[in-house]
Amino acid sequence: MDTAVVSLPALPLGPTLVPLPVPLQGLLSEFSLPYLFSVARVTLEVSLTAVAIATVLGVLTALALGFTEFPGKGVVETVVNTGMGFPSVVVGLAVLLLLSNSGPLGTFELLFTRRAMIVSQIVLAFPVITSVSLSAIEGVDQSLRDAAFAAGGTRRDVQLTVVREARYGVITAVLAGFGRAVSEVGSVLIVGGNIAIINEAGQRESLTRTLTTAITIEARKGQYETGIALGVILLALALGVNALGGYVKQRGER
Amino acid sequence: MDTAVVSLPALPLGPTLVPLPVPLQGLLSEFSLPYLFSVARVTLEVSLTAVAIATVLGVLTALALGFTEFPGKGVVETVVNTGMGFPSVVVGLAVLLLLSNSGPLGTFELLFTRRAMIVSQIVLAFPVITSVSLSAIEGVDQSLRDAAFAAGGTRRDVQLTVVREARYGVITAVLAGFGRAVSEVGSVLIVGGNIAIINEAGQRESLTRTLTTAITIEARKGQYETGIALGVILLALALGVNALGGYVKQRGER
Amino acid sequence: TESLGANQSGDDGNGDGDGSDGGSSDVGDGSLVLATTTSTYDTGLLDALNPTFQESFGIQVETISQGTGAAIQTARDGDADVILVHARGAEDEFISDGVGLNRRDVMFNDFVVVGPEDDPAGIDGMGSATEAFDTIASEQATFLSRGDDSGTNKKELNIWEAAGTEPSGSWYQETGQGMGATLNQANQSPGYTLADRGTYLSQQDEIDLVIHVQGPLKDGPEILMNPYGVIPVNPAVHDNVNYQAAMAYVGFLTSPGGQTAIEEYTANGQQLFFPNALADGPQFGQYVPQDFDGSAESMRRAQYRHWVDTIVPNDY
Amino acid sequence: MAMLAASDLTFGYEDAHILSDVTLSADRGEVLAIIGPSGTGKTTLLRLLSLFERPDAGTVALDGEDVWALPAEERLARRKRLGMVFQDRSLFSTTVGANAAYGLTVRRPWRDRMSSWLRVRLGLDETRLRELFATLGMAERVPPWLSRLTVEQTVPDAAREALATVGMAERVDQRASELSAGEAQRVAFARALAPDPDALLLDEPTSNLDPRNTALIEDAVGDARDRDIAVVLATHDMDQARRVADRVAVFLDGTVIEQGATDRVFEAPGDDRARQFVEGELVY
Amino acid sequence: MAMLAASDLTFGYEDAHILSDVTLSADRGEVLAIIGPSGTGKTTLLRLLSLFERPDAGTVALDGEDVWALPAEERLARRKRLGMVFQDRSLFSTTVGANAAYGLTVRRPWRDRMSSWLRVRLGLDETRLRELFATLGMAERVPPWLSRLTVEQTVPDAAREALATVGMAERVDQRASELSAGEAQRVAFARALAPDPDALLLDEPTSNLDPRNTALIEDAVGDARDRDIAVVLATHDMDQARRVADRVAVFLDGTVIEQGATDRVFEAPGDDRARQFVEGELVY
Ligand SMILES: Nc1ncnc2c1ncn2[C@@H]1O[C@H](COP(=O)(O)OP(=O)(O)OP(=O)(O)O)[C@@H](O)[C@H]1O
Ligand SMILES: Nc1ncnc2c1ncn2[C@@H]1O[C@H](COP(=O)(O)OP(=O)(O)OP(=O)(O)O)[C@@H](O)[C@H]1O
Ligand SMILES: [Mg+2]
Ligand SMILES: [Mg+2]
Repeated sequence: MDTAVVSLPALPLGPTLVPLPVPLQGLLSEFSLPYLFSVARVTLEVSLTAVAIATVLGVLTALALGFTEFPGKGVVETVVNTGMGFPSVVVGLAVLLLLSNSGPLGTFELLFTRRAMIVSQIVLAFPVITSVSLSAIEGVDQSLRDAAFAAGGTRRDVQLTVVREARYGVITAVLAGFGRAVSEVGSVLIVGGNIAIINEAGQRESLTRTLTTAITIEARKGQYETGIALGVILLALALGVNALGGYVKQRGER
Repeated sequence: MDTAVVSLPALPLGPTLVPLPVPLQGLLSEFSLPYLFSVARVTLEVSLTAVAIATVLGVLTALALGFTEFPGKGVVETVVNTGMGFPSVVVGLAVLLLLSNSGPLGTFELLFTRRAMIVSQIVLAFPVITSVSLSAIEGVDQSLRDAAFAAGGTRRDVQLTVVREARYGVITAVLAGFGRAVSEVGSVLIVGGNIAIINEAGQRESLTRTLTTAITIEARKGQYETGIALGVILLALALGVNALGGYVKQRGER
Repeated sequence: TESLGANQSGDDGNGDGDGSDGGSSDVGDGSLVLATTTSTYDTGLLDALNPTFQESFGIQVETISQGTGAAIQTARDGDADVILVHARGAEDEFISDGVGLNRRDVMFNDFVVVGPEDDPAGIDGMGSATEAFDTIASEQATFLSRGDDSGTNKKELNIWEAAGTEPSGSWYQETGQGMGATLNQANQSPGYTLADRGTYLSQQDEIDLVIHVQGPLKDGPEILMNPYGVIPVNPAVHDNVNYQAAMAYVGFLTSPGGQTAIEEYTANGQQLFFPNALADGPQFGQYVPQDFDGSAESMRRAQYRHWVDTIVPNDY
Repeated sequence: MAMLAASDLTFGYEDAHILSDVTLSADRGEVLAIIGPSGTGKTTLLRLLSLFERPDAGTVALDGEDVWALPAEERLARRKRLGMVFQDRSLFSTTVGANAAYGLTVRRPWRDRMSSWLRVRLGLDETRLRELFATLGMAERVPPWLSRLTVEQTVPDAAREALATVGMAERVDQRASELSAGEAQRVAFARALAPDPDALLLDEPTSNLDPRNTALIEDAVGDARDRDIAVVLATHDMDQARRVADRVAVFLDGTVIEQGATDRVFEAPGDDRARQFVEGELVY
Repeated sequence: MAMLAASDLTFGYEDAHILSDVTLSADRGEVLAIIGPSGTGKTTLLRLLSLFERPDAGTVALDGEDVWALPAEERLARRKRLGMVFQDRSLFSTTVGANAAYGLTVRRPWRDRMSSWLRVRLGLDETRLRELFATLGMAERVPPWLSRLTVEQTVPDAAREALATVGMAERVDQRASELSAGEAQRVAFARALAPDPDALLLDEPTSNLDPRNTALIEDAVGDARDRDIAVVLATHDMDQARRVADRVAVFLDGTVIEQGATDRVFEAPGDDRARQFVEGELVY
């Protein structure tokens, strides 16, 4: 009996399971709740806005591609697919060069603002939403398009109907785009600058800091557990958004 | 006439168009061709291997989900969709904690190797491939599943047929997963260590440096143009892979 | 009193002696994992040094450039064999925890306060860093802080503390990024920031920022000094580390050859780092805590006095 | 002048030539049956008549106007006067009611449709909104279009009537994917009938129906004719052609081999292959 | 003992009760026709007989064995002896030939299938591979299974024969999506016929066919009966039932209201509603 008691702490699972609460404690001591909220708010504001815009652009582009046949179509599709592999750092750099003071759009003073972050996330989410929507739209039976057309639908009606029929895939596309946007760090770091200020109340507050960029700081500091704890918060937010998507999907089934 | 000649250089396009060759020159002076090749090779080796494994796992998971109905299915789907928003830095940190010498799998000495990078990219690509494949698989008409079943197909035959019918979407899923893997930098930086060595021939050679991590070094140094030039190379590689995917897709149409 | 030395860490699992596990006995074998800060790597210094080391020892150096915090954490986890960093406080902790040993000074440079050329806060030429910071705060001129707990960030916070100011307001922005990125950001904003001279010099071409307050290298205040140290990981704590190779690397960096190479390394035509491993006089100690204050006495006496002060109980 | 007229139609897909020199027409209040063996081009002809495909040569005319010579919007306006039922029923994955209402919906102006969509989605109607405005203390600022909201129903009367014609009135709220083949076919028919088109193009509309339901559809076709609608009916059922058609066109290999009043074609076909076909002997 | 037998079958979907107490059977060499109005449950019954759905109550027996009491693999083995043709033709998006061969393919062992797939994809065959081995200087190390490679064809003979039966032999290489409705229906029939099943379940297999092609299918059904296959044929065509069925079961509202030899059911139905139905008068 004694041996059993002694051998328990030697379980290999022990050390991996125990540390979990510790980083969360560390997180709350280091990150005041208002600060954490401001970071989460910036994260959601930037990603949701970017995804909303990218969805409109992406679904329209997918419809345009899905409803026309032209010689170079395969090439265009390949280019859009390739866009899914756009490294976010490069997008960040390109947007930076555009928006920087010496760049063509420097006069708008957009660098290191949330708008700039939204722009670069649109660039990142757009190809994902377009590609995945397009594959969903192409998957809708021709006979259903014909039925919509035959019922007197205009081109727009037919497209609307096709999107309705492909809604499961289109929602997946939007969620994939959201995943791409909310999880990326390279471009928001570069064009947003990861700025937090100490506000008048002496509280730290995020200006352009998102959860992902906050995580990189922790990673730089070697505070791996805190980084992972922030990641868990990010995933919780993402879970919320996805649950909403799942709900829409399910309601759409009716 | 004179004024016309004078006004030409003032064209607003001038300054944006001219700088392009300069970074490429800089690139070739700083990056010897063998070094560039070794970086590209590591990039492709890691991402393609990760995507291949994630494809097998993802499509099998999608099939498992697409072919069963159970009470918590919606929840599982939401979790998988949320996985698309897994921040790569967090994946990197988690894999790091696992593979580190002081972690549970430390004895395998996998940290700062390409295998570790492959592991973390599998984690990143898997949810994307699963979600998008699943939506493609769910889009296949029930009547086609029935037809396969009626023709005497086993469960596996029916699944194979469904994947064949959903091939357009499944290939898009694989390409989206590849895009996610090849473009990410957070996790490969952390678990790969971004290592380049000087080999026997005195040449710099990548051990765990990918194009994206090489880009971050340039971005960090403020060498934006060089970074973008590397990004263009990455996109060229991605274009190649996507063109292959497009070709498979097209052949599959037959 | 604080306890000294590596032997205080109660690692009972490693009774079988240090560094003598089969694989690493031959220095010429395998590779060396060096975790370092971005400032040594991104300036190109290591690319200039390491090939010589590889040639003479046949050991491949695998360099991982991270933040100082992450570099030390990597070593703590036993994932690196040796570190080259600049954060004395964290280094001392690393050593007193028993994870690192045999620290050697390698080189130094200094920090500088940089800002836009038109100098909106009017700090140019100030001889005191604290005064400059004070002025920036009262003018509410944009200041970019690394905000990442790095050596530079810690130095900056020290200065604020010394200046008696607690910076707050939207002019004080934390970037949470590396030196290079922060410099770029300061350049774009535009704003002031504290930078290590090496990174600033290597990036001077890309940015329009100028030095407003010099560091001790150019008669600036001493508070802006920036020393680098190299520390191998204790093989008694992590028996997998390549201690032999790590020590060889320490030896290489602190040898006349290594020191000369550091001295001769330039970027944009300027020397970035000043070697300080070799002293003109005899140098007996290898590790001196940063709060050691014995510059006026002979090294051996000073060290002895320090030991007496810190080890022998007051009521002895 | 014929409501629907094809003259010298020629059409083919990339690598397959399907129709050659087809000339036929259907007038208002007339049922034209198209008969012919499987794969001969009946469906293709109906697709051309309902403006899905542009003929390679020849014209499709509605009320004497060559439709493909018209600008696109004009053509769309003409197309809205046609109703088509496909051989593969193709219902949308929504309710039976929404399917039947589809043709009516797409004929309404966008503003209407959106307001109605919102109303249904958000559960808003005039009473509710008036209450809302009142609660906000803005009772007198209710916009004038609000009164139009209540006029609408989720499934308009015309759609319900069309469903009743085919015996599916009770099923408005069922999901279309749950229907049996024959039920789906009847809903598809109702969908085409609901907007009260000027011409009905029916592609084997009773292929999955038992005699009694077939009779329902045939009666509806008769009613349509009586309402002065032009009907083109592709069918493989000779008896059906005899029962409902005023005129018959016999197709073979993508061309009309015999055309005329129903009795004449069945009793005294001029073409020998046409005779063989209607007598069920034709071997091909 | 009957090849296919249902006894006291009861079945419903979540919110809809469809079948109640259905008892019927089809013997080898016998054609059983199922007739009844649209939506009465004919397709549902066939789905139960071909083991798509598990009955809520009652049994489905093949050769006297209650299939749902068997372990899953056994059931699979039994299922491979059935052939089914759906009302909605559902061809796979590949060639006509591959569609017709599908049932044969899935009945082959995996190793065979993969080697054949590889052979077709890579254009490999025995000769080519032997040459390859020879070039590599390993002529004597050719694996024994290589000789099996050439035995196979992209479309096996049985599939070609089945296609020929329905007059589609010439179309093996056409894409299935390009077929007309009737052509697709015939290919679906060929797909079920090709593996030479012990029982054929046909759900209105001639609904889109003209008289001549209908005759082709009916002949094939007759041939199947002569080869001792049990045939269950759901049809809405009374004449077809009279022509091909040995016995007839009349369905109404999910239950059998009349069952017996064809002549008896049509000439002297015992049930009044059955009489009304076969005479086309039934109003529901
Ligand atoms: N998944 C389902 N959920 C609910 N009801 C269903 C479902 N599938 C079919 N039904 C209903 O079951 C009834 C019987 O359908 P079934 O397809 O068996 O009819 P059928 O006799 O084959 O008709 P038809 O001659 O039109 O093909 C129909 O009323 C149909 O609406
Ligand atoms: N997209 C296409 N490409 C090539 N050939 C096609 C295409 N669509 C149809 N066809 C061919 O055109 C011919 C005519 O088809 P259609 O559907 O008009 O026949 P149908 O008379 O309606 O036959 P059924 O009575 O079987 O419905 C068929 O042989 C078919 O294979
Ligand atoms: Mg047809
Ligand atoms: Mg049916």
